[in-house]
Amino acid sequence: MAELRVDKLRFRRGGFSLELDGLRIAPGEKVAILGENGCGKSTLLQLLAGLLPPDGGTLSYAGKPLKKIPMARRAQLFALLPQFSEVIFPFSVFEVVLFGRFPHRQGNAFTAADRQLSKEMLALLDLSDLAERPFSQLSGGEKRRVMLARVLNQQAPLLYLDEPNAGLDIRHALEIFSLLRERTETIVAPVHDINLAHRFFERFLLLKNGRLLADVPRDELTPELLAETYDVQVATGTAAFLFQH
Amino acid sequence: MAELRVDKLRFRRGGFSLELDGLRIAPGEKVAILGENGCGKSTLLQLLAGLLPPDGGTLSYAGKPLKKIPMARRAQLFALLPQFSEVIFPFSVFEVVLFGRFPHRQGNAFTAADRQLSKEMLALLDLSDLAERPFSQLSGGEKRRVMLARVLNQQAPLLYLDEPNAGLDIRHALEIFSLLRERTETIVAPVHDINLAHRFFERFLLLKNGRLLADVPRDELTPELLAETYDVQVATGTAAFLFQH
Amino acid sequence: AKRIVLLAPAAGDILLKLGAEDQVVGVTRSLREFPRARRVGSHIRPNLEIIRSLAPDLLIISSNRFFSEQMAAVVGAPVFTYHPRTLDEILQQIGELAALLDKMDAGRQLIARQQQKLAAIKPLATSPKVIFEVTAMPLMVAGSSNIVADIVARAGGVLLAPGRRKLVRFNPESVLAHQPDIYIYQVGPMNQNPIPPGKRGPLNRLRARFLRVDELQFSRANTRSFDNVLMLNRYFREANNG
Amino acid sequence: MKRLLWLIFAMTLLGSCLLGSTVIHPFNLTAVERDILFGLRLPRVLFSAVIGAMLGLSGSVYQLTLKNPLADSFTTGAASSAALGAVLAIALGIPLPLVPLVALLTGLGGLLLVYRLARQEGFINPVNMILAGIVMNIVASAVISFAKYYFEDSLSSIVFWLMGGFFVVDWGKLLVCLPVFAAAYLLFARRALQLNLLALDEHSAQSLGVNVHRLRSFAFVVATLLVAVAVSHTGIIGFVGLIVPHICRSLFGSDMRHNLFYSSLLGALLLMAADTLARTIIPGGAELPVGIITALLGGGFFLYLLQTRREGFWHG
Amino acid sequence: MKRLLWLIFAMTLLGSCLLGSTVIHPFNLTAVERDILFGLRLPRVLFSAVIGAMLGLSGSVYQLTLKNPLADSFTTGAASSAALGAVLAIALGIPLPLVPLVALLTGLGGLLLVYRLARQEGFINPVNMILAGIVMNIVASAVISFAKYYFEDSLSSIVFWLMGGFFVVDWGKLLVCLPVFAAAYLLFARRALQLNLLALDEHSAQSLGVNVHRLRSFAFVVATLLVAVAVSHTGIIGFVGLIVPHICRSLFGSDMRHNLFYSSLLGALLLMAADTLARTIIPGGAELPVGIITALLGGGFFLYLLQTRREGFWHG
Ligand SMILES: Nc1ncnc2c1ncn2[C@@H]1O[C@H](COP(=O)(O)OP(=O)(O)OP(=O)(O)O)[C@@H](O)[C@H]1O
Ligand SMILES: Nc1ncnc2c1ncn2[C@@H]1O[C@H](COP(=O)(O)OP(=O)(O)OP(=O)(O)O)[C@@H](O)[C@H]1O
Ligand SMILES: [Mg+2]
Ligand SMILES: [Mg+2]
Repeated sequence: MAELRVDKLRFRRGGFSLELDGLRIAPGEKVAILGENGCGKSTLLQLLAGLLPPDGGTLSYAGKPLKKIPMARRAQLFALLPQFSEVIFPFSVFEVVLFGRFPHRQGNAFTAADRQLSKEMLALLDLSDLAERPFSQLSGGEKRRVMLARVLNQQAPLLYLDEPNAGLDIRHALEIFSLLRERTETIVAPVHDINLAHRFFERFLLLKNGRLLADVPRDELTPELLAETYDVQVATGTAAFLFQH
Repeated sequence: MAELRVDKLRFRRGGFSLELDGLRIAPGEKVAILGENGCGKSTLLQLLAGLLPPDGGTLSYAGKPLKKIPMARRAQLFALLPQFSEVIFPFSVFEVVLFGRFPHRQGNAFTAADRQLSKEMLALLDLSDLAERPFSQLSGGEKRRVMLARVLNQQAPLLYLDEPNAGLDIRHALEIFSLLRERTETIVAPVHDINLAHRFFERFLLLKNGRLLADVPRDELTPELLAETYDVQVATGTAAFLFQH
Repeated sequence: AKRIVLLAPAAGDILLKLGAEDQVVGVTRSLREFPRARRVGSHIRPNLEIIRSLAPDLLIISSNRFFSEQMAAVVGAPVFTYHPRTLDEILQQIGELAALLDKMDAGRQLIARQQQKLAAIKPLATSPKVIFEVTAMPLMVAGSSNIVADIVARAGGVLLAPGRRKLVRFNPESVLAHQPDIYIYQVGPMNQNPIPPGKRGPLNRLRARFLRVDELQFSRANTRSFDNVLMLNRYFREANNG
Repeated sequence: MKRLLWLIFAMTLLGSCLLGSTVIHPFNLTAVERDILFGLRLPRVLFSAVIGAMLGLSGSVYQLTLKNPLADSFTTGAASSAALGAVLAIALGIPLPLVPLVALLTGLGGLLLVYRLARQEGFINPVNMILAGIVMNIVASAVISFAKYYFEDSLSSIVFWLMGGFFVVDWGKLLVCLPVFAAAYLLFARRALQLNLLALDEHSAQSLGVNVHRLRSFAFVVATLLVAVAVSHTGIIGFVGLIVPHICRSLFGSDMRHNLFYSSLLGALLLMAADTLARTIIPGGAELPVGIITALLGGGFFLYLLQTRREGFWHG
Repeated sequence: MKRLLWLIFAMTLLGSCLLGSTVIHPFNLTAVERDILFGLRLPRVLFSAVIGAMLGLSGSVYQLTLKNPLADSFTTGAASSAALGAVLAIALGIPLPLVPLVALLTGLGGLLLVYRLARQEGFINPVNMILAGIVMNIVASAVISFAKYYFEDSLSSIVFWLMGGFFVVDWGKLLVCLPVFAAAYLLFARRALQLNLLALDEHSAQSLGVNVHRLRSFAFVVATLLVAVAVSHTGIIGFVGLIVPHICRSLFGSDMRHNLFYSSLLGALLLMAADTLARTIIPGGAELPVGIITALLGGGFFLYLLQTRREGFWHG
């Protein structure tokens, strides 16, 4: 079973330390990571994706230690949307999205199928009009969507999305979240918009100062827990706009 | 009166064009700009701040055309938080925040008062612990808060904040928004979190494809308007978490 | 040898004097004394294709050893290196060249004429200390392996040569400290329009005689070197007499 | 476009073979002419093309792996460390055929040093590569200066060797360089897709299955090898590796699959044409150092592109 | 720290004055010794310090305005265009005292050209500056190569001049360079706070009241002037402008108020010490080219820092 297991994970950098004693994420689960700035969400994601070497503990996917999975294989298992990304050459939007097909390349060129998939992915993320535009000439949210398209194009069963709705307008955020909810992939995503996360995710990891405060399903995400995580007062049921895709 | 006036503003870049026939923003107003990705929010902000030269129309502040205000003076009138910022040298957090005092420098050094103010600003934005950390070693939200501290440190009466809550956790977003609401500065800020904007801003510019769709006070921000702006369905009054500072 | 390609400009004078003008089929661009020979580029960067099309049976090269050997290997002709460091070596190489060119008689006569010139040298009462400036900026002076060192020595002087090199980058303050009696400076392509040293800031404190010579006469080691010995000898004597 | 370029390439090749200080009648070869054509000119023309391709290819890879538009074989210290060996070999009078070998050895030594300096806790990142390259370049250049100074008898040999050029070429050298280029080209071309991903930030690239550190090290080592081989045979021919990749990026897009190919082809074309001009432009058989023509041709074209289509060069 | 550095500086200055090919007895000066000390040695020592300061200062400014750790007077084409004039002047036999003037003129010409190329719709951005600098550097270097080739009789003068050094120094030259440096230093120091802001993205800097384009142009022009003046008097002394600012950033932080000061001071210290070594290391009055010592001293220290405190160098 393609389960993600974390045991006694330890990591420190400067004055920050992250400890995670045990975590299992089953295939298809939609897990949001909640926690304040600097609590270690991005760091955890990088550790899970094998981009940072942990100082201790083990990570395994489908029973296999992460260390033993070669990098090329990992890209077929996990995809990562980093919090910040950059592209130094003037690549076009289509080229960037096509990069997502890299783990599935046959030989040294992308196939017509890859191109077709990329086009579909562009359409899915409402980017078809921008396909030929240089990546550097996009608005912030557009760039972000291009990167999301690249990540989804990777067709990995496990997606690490670092703040997938950052910089997205509400329509695109909703579209993408409902899209994600309906897909079979496992999703692990730090999210700052708690109401949105609450609607679309089913399990919540609450992180504070590098420690796991709680690991709860949707109906146990109580105002008290949130209050403790963020040190704010939380109430429910108050009037607000509700956006529907 | 330190009013911001925009008349017949025209700007085009590539296939995108922005037109704004008339806009007045009175001192102390808190204006949120809503609109989907790529509708021109950041572009408008850069035009208002005098960072992009418009192709037509006039901008004036306190009756004076923007073009006639020298750049050094502008910095005392407007401050801008760009959507993305970078720092190439390994400056410390404190140094970056201190940069905000630049428009008010006396001679060629920051005064003790500047340092004192910067320290207070760090405290205000919950950054005191990070003061000596190199800027490059912060988390995404921490970086953003540092940049906000720099902007507030500028003590300009008119603040252009491009997505001020981007990447911030809910506590810091609330803290900062209530802080902003209580201050006397005029604020013009593109925001993607509509509920948050609705709570803290009093006037809304709805932008679509580079055109002003509507310019409404808080109580006229109807679900219909939002639906038109974002092409989504909007309802009100549904249960959600409400966070209180 | 009947078809010579001459890449060592200094040897041109000797070939002319040996009467071998017609045997020279290729010369570098800086040699104007062989109007009938083909130009084969510069002596540091000769043109291989032309040299090969001339089908030479002898290459005369200077000290630019690296490329010359490589070239000889491609052209397939024997190589003679003309690179004398003293007057004796000049005479010796004249003899060798004469043998190669089958001009033994002319060679012997040429050598004898040079030795005659040396016989005219008159001894000096005291040996003047001499500095020989090659270029003014940067200041470089002749070192002890320069042909100038032997010329000065034969003329009765002592070359203040700070190193066993041909050219030495030298320190103006060391010139002052060495207190030379005679300061020779050459003028020519390497040292164009130098300010006369007597008028230069750092050297105007020097109590020396300044002699200006022509670079083309001095820098090439050939029969002219012997004339230079005589000329310097005369000059040293005048200097000694006040 | 590609076909047009190949056509231009073939025509330049033909022209280069027929033009020169001695006239060649292609349909009526004398023995000497045949000798010159096949013994001297053809290998030289081909050699200049191969070296040009090597320099263009290495530059293309350097700019990508160092993520810096100023990166080339100089800034990485590769050229200077290879040149160092050649200079010392010339100065010490080591037999000719061994000079490229010595150059290759010091080039590899320099490579090792830069590589060790650039690694930090097992990782290799662009800024560290740049800083390490600066160190290598400084040290090697200092020693070269010293050699120029100390071995004054060899000064003109050294200076002219450093100026670079195709002086004496035989089929043997070609037989060394062509396979090296071909191997490197194939190695890169097979990884062209991965190389593209180095233009992304490190995390994105890595999560796409590229072992960024290994690929960067690999690309760096192979590019440096290319430069070491090229420099060891021809001296320092500057700017080809710097401008050709920029020109190609501007004309044919950023995709490394194209950039690798066009950088090689344009590098070959540029150097071949420049060398032909260098040996024919002055009547009387004198040769200009090829670097001068390269700089004028390449620099001029670069200038033209900079005036007309600035956007395609580099993101920023 | 600052006081310690000044102390070291003063001691180096003193040592440099007393050391040399002739011994000087400070308390018992003979006429010749006084002559040497005040007429030759003191101006030379001070001159080397001023030139070092100029190079360090210009490098510090270039790295900031071009936002590139590889930026220095070479990559901006400033050094080569100034050297070009000097080389031509030497080759054509223009009287020596006029050489710096010609060099300054071509330096300014190069500056103008780069500046025009780098401007795009009235704006000047780092990538364009880099690309324009590359063009200038290529063209100037090509012409220098041509001069080396064409005026082969002047080759050794040209090569040795290019190698750099303090050839003939008198108080007059010092009187030219010192004010130029002082003026540039003051101009930069007065703008140090603004310069810091160039490390931010353009919009942030601009909204803080810095006219980014004007400041960048200004910094670029003044730094290039500094280089042109320095190169025109001393030839090309490489790497000082490249490594000194990195070393200072690593030791004293990124703040340009400190970086400007320490880059000048350390540049002066490095070049003064290097020149003293260059003229004393070989007994008998012969001199080593100063660039060799500079590279070894500076490169060694840079290497050491790179091994021990890598973080402070550059963000990334
Ligand atoms: N450098 C550029 N060149 C050409 N077009 C650009 C450039 N930058 C942005 N655009 C285009 O201008 C339009 C407006 O961009 P802008 O950044 O103002 O959008 P925005 O409303 O801020 O979007 P977001 O919510 O994504 O930040 C978009 O269509 C974008 O693609
Ligand atoms: N390169 C670095 N060196 C040292 N410390 C770092 C570095 N990057 C991040 N940190 C610290 O590690 C901690 C965790 O950072 P991380 O980026 O994981 O936070 P996060 O939960 O993703 O925050 P955010 O919501 O702001 O994105 C923070 O305290 C941060 O300051
Ligand atoms: Mg994060
Ligand atoms: Mg925006």
